[in-house]
Amino acid sequence: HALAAAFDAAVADEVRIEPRDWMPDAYRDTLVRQMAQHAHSEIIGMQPEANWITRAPSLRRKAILMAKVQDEAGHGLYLYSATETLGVSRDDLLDKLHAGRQRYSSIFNYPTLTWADVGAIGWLVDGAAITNQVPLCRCSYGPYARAMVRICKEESFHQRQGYELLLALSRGTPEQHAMAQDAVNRWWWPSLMMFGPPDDESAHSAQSMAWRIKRHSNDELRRRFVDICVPQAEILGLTLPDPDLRWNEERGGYDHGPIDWAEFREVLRGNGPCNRERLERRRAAHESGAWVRQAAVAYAAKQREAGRAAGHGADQEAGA
Amino acid sequence: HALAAAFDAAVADEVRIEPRDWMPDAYRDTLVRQMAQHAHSEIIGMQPEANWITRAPSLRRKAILMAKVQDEAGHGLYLYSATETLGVSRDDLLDKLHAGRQRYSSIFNYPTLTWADVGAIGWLVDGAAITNQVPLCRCSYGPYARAMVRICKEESFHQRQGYELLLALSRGTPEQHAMAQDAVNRWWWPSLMMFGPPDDESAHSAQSMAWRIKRHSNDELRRRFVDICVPQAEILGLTLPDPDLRWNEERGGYDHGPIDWAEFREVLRGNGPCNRERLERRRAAHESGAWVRQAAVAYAAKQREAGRAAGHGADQEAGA
Amino acid sequence: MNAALALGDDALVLAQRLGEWAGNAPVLEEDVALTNIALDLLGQARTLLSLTGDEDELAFRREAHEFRNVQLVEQPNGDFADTIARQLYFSVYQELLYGALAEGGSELAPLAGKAVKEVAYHRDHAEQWTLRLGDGTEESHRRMQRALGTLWRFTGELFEPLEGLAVELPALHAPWRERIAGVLGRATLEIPEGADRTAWSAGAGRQGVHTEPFGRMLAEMQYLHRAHPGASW
Amino acid sequence: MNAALALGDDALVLAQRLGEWAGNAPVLEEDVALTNIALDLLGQARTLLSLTGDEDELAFRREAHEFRNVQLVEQPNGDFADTIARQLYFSVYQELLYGALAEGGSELAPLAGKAVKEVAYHRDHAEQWTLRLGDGTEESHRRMQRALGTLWRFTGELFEPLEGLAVELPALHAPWRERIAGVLGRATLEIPEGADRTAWSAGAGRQGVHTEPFGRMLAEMQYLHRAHPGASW
Repeated sequence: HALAAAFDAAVADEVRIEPRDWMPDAYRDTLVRQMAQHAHSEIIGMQPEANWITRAPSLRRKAILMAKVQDEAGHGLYLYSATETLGVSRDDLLDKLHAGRQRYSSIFNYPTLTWADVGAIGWLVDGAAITNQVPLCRCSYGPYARAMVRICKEESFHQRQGYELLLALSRGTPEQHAMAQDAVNRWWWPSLMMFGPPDDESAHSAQSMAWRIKRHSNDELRRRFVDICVPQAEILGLTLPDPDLRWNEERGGYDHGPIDWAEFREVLRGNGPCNRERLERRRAAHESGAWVRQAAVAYAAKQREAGRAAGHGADQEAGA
Repeated sequence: HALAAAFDAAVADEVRIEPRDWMPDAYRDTLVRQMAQHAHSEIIGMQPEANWITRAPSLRRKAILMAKVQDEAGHGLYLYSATETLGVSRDDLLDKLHAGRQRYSSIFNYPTLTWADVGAIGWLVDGAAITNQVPLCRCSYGPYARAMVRICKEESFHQRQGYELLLALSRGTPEQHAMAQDAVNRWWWPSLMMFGPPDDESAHSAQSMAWRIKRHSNDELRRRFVDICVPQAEILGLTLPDPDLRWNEERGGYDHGPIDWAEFREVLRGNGPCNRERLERRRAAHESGAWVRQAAVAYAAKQREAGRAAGHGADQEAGA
Repeated sequence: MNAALALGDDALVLAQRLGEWAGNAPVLEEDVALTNIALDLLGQARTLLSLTGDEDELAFRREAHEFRNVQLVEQPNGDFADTIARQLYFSVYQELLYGALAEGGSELAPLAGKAVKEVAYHRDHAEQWTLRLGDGTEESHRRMQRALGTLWRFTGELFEPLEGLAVELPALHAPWRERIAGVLGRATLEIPEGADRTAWSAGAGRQGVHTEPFGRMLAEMQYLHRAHPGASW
Repeated sequence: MNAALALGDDALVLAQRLGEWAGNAPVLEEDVALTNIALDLLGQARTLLSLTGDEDELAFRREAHEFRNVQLVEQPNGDFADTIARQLYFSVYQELLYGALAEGGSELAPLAGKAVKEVAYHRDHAEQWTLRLGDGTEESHRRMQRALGTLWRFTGELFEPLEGLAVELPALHAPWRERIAGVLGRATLEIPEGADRTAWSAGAGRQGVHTEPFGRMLAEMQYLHRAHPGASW
């Protein structure tokens, strides 16, 4: 195929693919799946953090947290829009999310049990997300790459805020320090799982690399993340809950202990601590908002109708 | 009428009227209105106190409050049963309550804003209720009188517990003392209004007295209540919010200042601080429980059906 | 600065209520919009409270009866119509109030001058949704009309005189009513009848008398701060 | 007395949840019954906690991660079916547990001997309602089946070994399952399939790991007590 060859050549030359360009169906499907999951993760990801907005212990922290959750809603909007350039509507994507036919990031199936979890999400979860997402700013699909540029900028801001929150706790009262350590204990391993299964078990990786959607292997990114976190944890005065974590002189990086992939698979299968709650809450918000969306649609239709009638009247006058 | 004469004579002789006895329609109507209002007051009255069950500041107080709210549900049950002896079902009465066509005591349209309100309700509201209700133990209608005997016993227990709660607060920290004083300030006047309008404006009183449903005038009971409260307030170390309250040597009792009857009428008219919330909450509980009641009815019908079928089968066997 | 405290409490309490919507809005755009409004209000609250003392001491260590906000802003979110009705009543009031304050020379004028633009956006947001809900479907019309009626009795308190404030609040009542009537008229909704205050609501919030839901709201808001006395966050 | 603390926390937390029903039950008889069960549990909790320390210190001054209750009892009330499913799972467990404890000679035997009668009533109450809801209407059947499914993943934790307890909890799992299956069978309901624990729920409550709703429940329960440090009530 000439089209396919041109596409492959463009991708290999790092030319951005745009919505009107020809693309293979499999490329489109992969992008839709990945971008939808990414969008869904932003809106489901609001839940664990919103859980603490009403209880934030200072007004400054409350404002920071509100702004962060608002950014996540905004990221959801960018990403649904970017996905719409591939011909799928936001409503369709939401229906699939609510029906359990599209995924969101498994990390959000873990609960936020204390205020320190807000910090741990910022530091570790946003940190892992950025490590994953920075290469996506050079993704071969233009709208996705551009959305990621905006998102990554804001995410790194969130990551610093989370780190700073944990730092304040770690240097606070013994109870606050313990709260921070407990949060890191609970979020560390799930964060490492965010990079996906080990390279030898990763199904779609090779093709995604060829398409320049993905640019680094799961294990590569995971190691990069660990290398960033270890010195940060030291400054924080918090311990990472991995007795096997040690410097590998030869590789010039840190080796970490074995990841509990059984837990990863369980959570992926719907059996995490909050899978049910997250999806039910999302469905409930959507369903109890149905009458509002219907009202907006009905009102817009009436306005269009009125506009047409007025326009028609004007035409008649002009014609008279 | 011979029946009417016999009824009048019986009442005059302090003979109890029982459900199967003949009684004038107006007597029956008066009783239904009063008993229904009383029953409704018990169940609406659960709301302001239940508001604090989950926040009670010690386990002992939590247990006492739970037991009290449970007693109120129990009183509701007695009183609906007693009213049913007059030929009106509980469902009918509840429908009328929910439709706003029967009243409950206006006092429950005031909010419980602090923990001390739980004490003030016990001391003042239950105290006023008892003053009103003790004479009802000798009411001419038997089932009502007997229900009141049980209720008054429990109410005086609640009243003492409320008093003791306030005493603990009054003798506690300055914040606790202020909380107790604030509660008494807010509940004192509404409690005085519980005895109804002044005698010269009270519509049904004369007839109810003749029927021995009522035995003392509104003002008489109100004065009795004030005379009880003043020395109790002194022991509590709390002030009653009435600058005109003073000992009347001549009468041998306390005179109180003018009551704001405009507020009383406003609250009666539905315009109190919580009228809407109380009724909406009640309706919501009733409506969201509809499917449960339907299930119970359906299950009972199936059981009867099964019982009949089994009985029928047994008959056949016996006949065979 | 009694007035700054009262206006600061209004903004703080409404921000707290709106914060409860995060992640629960009927459309994603409203998650953004409601949080945005909450953030504006929280910013106003922090400026106003800081005029009177330490913002966190004031927000997290006062008891319910020490708060000076009007009862309107503490009312529970209810459904989206209840929230929009509350926003409409309050944002029209706040726009008039900040507009008048900004023109005066009081200590609050600079704050009001900055906030008046935010508040105009809040008012516009509430107006747009009032139109959509009022003139949308039968159900949305019914819900919006009910919500307006439910909250009406908390509107009278907004116009009680407020000590130390450079604006005569009672004088704002008529223009407020006119603007509300205008929006409701365009939205095919009726202005509620009946009392605009209850036996206890007239000016009561400003004197520290609140409603039952407020105590529960504060318990949630203050719990963590109070559970760690003296800690920094 | 780690075991007394764990059992005491179970009873306390479930009493707190049931207390939320007061005034909201579907029929007045259930306002009485649910509060009655809550009171029994609260009584058990007070006895058990007092074996370990001051009951109010333990109830009101611990942080979430210091509570040792199973995650089942902290789950929100949901609708009446959710509450009955939680009651069924828990009361059958508690009846088996207290029955076994009462027969042993441990420190908890006297308490268990007294409580076993209360718990038999709780179990009977839950059973009767399971029958009514399961074999009532189509809607009640659907709701009850859903509730049983939702809570199933919190049942495995009940049978994790508990240090210091004179009863082998894992040994109660089979009789528990048999009794539950019996009731559900009579109620025309299916015993749920799928995992009876999640990635985090297996024994996690006993180690201080709880679920998100628990933090909110504690905030409400402890707020007033914590707002007045050192006060007596």
